[in-house]
Amino acid sequence: MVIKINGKEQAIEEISNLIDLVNSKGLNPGAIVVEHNLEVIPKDMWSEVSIAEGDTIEIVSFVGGG
Amino acid sequence: MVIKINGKEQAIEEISNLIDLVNSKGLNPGAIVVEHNLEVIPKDMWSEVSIAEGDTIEIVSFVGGG
Amino acid sequence: MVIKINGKEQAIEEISNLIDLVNSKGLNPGAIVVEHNLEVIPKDMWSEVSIAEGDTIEIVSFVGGG
Amino acid sequence: MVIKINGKEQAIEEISNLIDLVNSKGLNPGAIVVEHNLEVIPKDMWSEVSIAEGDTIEIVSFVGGG
Amino acid sequence: MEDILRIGGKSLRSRFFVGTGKFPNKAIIRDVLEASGADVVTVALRRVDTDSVDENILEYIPDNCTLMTNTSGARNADEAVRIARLARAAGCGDWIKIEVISDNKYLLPDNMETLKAIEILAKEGFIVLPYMNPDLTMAKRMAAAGAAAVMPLGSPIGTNRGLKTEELVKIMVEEIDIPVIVDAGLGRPSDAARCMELGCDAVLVNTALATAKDPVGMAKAFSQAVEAGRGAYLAQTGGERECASASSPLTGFLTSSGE
Amino acid sequence: MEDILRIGGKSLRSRFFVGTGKFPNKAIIRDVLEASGADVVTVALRRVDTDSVDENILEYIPDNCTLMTNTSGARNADEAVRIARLARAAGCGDWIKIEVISDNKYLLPDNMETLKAIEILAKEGFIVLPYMNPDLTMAKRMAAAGAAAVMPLGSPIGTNRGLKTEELVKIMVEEIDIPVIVDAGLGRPSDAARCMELGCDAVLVNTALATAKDPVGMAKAFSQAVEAGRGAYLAQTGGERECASASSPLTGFLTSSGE
Amino acid sequence: MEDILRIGGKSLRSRFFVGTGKFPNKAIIRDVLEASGADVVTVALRRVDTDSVDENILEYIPDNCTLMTNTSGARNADEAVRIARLARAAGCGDWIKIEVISDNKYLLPDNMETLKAIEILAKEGFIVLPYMNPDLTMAKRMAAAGAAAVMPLGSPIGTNRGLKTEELVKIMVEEIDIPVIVDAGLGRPSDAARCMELGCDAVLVNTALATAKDPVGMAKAFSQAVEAGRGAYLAQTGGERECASASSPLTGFLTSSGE
Amino acid sequence: MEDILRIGGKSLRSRFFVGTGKFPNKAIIRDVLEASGADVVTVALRRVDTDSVDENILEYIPDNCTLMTNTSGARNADEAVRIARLARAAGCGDWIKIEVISDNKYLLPDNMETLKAIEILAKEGFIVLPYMNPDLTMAKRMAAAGAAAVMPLGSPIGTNRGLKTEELVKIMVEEIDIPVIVDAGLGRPSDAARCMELGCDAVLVNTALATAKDPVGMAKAFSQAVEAGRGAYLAQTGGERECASASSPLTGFLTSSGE
Repeated sequence: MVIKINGKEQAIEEISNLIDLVNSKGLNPGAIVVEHNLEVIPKDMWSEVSIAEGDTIEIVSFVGGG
Repeated sequence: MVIKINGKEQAIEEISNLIDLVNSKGLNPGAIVVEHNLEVIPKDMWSEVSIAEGDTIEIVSFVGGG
Repeated sequence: MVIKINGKEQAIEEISNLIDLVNSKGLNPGAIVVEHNLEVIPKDMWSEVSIAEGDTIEIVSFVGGG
Repeated sequence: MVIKINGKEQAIEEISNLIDLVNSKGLNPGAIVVEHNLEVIPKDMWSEVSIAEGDTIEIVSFVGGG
Repeated sequence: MEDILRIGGKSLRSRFFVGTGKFPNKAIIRDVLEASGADVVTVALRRVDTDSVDENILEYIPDNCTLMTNTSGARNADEAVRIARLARAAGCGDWIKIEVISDNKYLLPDNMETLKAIEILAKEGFIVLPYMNPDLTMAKRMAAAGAAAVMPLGSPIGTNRGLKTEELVKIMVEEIDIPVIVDAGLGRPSDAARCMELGCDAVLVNTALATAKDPVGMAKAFSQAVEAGRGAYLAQTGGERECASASSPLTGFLTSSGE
Repeated sequence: MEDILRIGGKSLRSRFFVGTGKFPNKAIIRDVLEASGADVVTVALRRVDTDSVDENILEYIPDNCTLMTNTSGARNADEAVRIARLARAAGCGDWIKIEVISDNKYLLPDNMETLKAIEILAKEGFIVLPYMNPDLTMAKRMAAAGAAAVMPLGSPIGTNRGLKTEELVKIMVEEIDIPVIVDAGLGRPSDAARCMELGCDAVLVNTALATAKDPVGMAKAFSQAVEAGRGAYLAQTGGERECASASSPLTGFLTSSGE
Repeated sequence: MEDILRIGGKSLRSRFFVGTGKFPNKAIIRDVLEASGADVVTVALRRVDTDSVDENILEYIPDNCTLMTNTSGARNADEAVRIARLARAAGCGDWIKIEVISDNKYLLPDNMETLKAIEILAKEGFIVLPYMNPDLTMAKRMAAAGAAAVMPLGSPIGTNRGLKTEELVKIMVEEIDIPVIVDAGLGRPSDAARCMELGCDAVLVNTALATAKDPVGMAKAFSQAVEAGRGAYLAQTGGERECASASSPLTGFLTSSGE
Repeated sequence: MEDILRIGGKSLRSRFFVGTGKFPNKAIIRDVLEASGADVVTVALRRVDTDSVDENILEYIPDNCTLMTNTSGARNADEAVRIARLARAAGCGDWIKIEVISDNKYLLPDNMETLKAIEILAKEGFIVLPYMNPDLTMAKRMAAAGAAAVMPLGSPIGTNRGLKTEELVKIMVEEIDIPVIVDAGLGRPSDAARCMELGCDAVLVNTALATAKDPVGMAKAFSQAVEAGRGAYLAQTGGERECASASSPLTGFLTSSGE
């Protein structure tokens, strides 16, 4: 299955929802925000949002800024 | 006949068109611009624009400005 | 006896030395400095400096200044 | 004969006065000023000022300056 | 070879634009304009007082000047547009200084309403020069909307305080393709020269002339300063230094000769 | 009627004094001086290099200019006096710019040694114009000692940083009876104009011309700026305001007409 | 009695807002924030690099600070809105610094797109603080659209050039009802003090701290300067004078006593 | 580790010197001094009015402060020396601020007479701090003559106009080995902070406190500003830039994600 993560197309496997994706990437859930097809998904909903072919996902985190 | 000239209501008589109005006020046609019911009227059309009860007329001229 | 105090001539009587003068004026010894004929006189010498006709005495004190 | 010209010692020969010196150096008399033993010498006196062993001579000219 | 400013199809020799308001009397305006050498002269429109006869300001403006009517009094784009149309109908050309102001204390311009007026008037063929709050992004929009130049303020109208907005104007000069003309607040010829040195294309001055003790002398002074500043811009300065640099040769002279 | 600056018995039409150091080549100096319109031109003295033939700077200076030799290189009053005497002996007149400097980094003048040199040279009949650190009390002493003018610095020599000493120079202009001429540091025509607007009697510029890409164009620009600033001083500005003041009549127009 | 700044329902004791970008390392941010005493701290959002593990900036920000996420990277209102929503979803509160920039050289803000973003976000309950080009009329519109404060720039982001927009900011302080916070360009504590003396309600500083040799020391210095400026604003200065006014009594002392 | 200013054998923690003239009442001086944290406090001497009893200013000055008597009223070196001796005889220590003034309008100091007074008083063991016109060469002479510090003016006494002599003071800070203390004219805490950022060792303020609506609040504000400026000097600023430099990471975020 190919999806677009942060602007780059990636082939992923054995991942059915957002929580799987976050875990597979080794990301700290407390430090990131996830947008699924332009919609921000609250953390407690990650397990309920399925990922399908062609989805666009943004994963962002806080960094230093002025 | 009552018309509004430069925001003030005035009763005028024996005036049928703009050229009459300008002349009656002693204004220098070369120095003024006339707006009749929100439409600017070129000088050569003044004699053809009739004035009717309730008309709104603006007569403006150039002054010093920065 | 006439002496000059702070630029003004004054007639004084029954005053033989600086300590008499300071006391007669009701001045606070701790707050003033006395110059006798252009020489600054330390406080503990006031009683030993006699005043004579025509002497010039400056009595100054501290005030606010920048 | 050794003299000091503009701070440097130089051996000169067959030169008896300032006009000889100026000519020998190929200098334009109209563009220079000559000081002989700390005394400024007017141009018309150059032929009358003899040069002796050990004299100090400054030859200066105008340059651009602000 | 010649240094010409092109705006709205005209070739302007003078980069000094002059306003005609607030002079002690109208007669002096002719002399001021002559002394200024201005090619572009601003005027305003006002309701005629039908009870008194006012002199016609236009009689005091030389024929070879380009008239630019401002929209003073306009508080939004619609009013500005209406004034512009009245001005053009008067047969005095199509140069318009857009001036939309809602702030009565500092007379600061309204960039958004000004932009709207530009969009409308440029399409109608006006040569539009907006008086504006210095702002790079808005200036780019104004240029895109068809403004013939942008005219950021140096300081509030009539204050004679000079170019207090240099930081923002300098960036506009660098980044904007249409002419940048500083309008409002310039109080002294040195202010005008400074604007031109920065690369501004022209300046517009009124109050500094009208409030001078000798308006004609002041007009000439500003005119010279504008040329001076422009000349310096073209001649390119050598840059600043922190430490001193001798302008006379210091090496050696008398230094080692005293011994 | 005419605005003439009188110094040392001469009547100067131009208030722009020009220095001749640091130009890329000597030939350009003639054009620079012509473009500047300067009446007073500074030169320096230096030991002749007897091994090479140098061009004579004086050939490039128009005959009608007043030469003013500076004492650059002098580190105390005695050296300055000695240079002055050498200069006069050269037959180029008796105008001397006293420049006594012991600080090699910022080339700031030594007011006390300068004062001593003035005392000596004025008695010998020189027309003495001291380059000085701006200082009212010292300027008064210099005037009393016979200086023909005082020449405070705007910023360090050769820095092009402008009139950074305005606060002190302004007071000197107000309180000193002899001419005040800003010398050193002026980098742009607007700097020169500003000096003149404050009431300075003249300015002396060198580095800003010599380091410009086009020295002739810059000389003309400064010349215009000096005239502009002087003109503004004579025409008298109307003063600054905090709040805006409309230059167009705002009352009534279209304001009540929208009903 | 206490001097509290109220924004978005919060009572802020510190008027010094601090940005967290560009520090040499993240660990220093905690010390900087502590030294600054800041109540409001800005952060940015960025795409995670899924190939490396980055430290979480939030760990370095004390819990009692109010986080304000900026919308850096947004080039229009829509992008700004999208970033704001992402930020809120992260559970870090609803304070947003709107930053919409299309100019990559000077990073000057886009007031019109910023206004649009304010309109949308304020309705969604965000506490919106727009970074803006100083402009009175636009600031009034932003206030009307629900901005919690306006944040005009002092000079371009990251330049350390100081408050170059004083003329325009001063007017905003006088005429705007919501807090005015100078954001961007302040380079030295004296700049921050000057803003506060003018009556600004707070300042936001980042680059001046991050680029200092000792960021922690600089943070403390700015913090003191902000308090100093605020204190001076409250204590009210006595105004400037043209001429001198003795601070010591001069009358008579020794003057007539030398005879 | 601690940042101590050493003058005349004393170690001063505070770099804020305070003058005591012109306050609305004497009682407030105690609170002002406490709020200021000043270690060095100036006073003046004046002839006693033998017909009235004046309060003693010294009662309002905390014991731990170092008194520094100024020589205000002195018009030459002799008078300054005489006042200094009177002051020392009063038993209040040997710190003297030399102030020799002949200009009654701008109260500008007389550097030459001041130098003479330094020469005499330093030999007599006084700790001499001269109020001076900023002048590098004279400052070097004053240092050589035994001055413990030099105190150039920022602008004329009592004007609150700020540091108008920055160009000259900055050079003094760089080139002079003894402490440089800006005295006179500082009107706002930001002025004081600016002096300290430049590397000045201390500032002396009086009028700005005495003429503030709340002198105690203003004293505290100045005190914080002096610390802020000193802190920034020690922390070293990162320098100015012409163009902007993002403080948030701009790369990539959302930029390519809109497709």
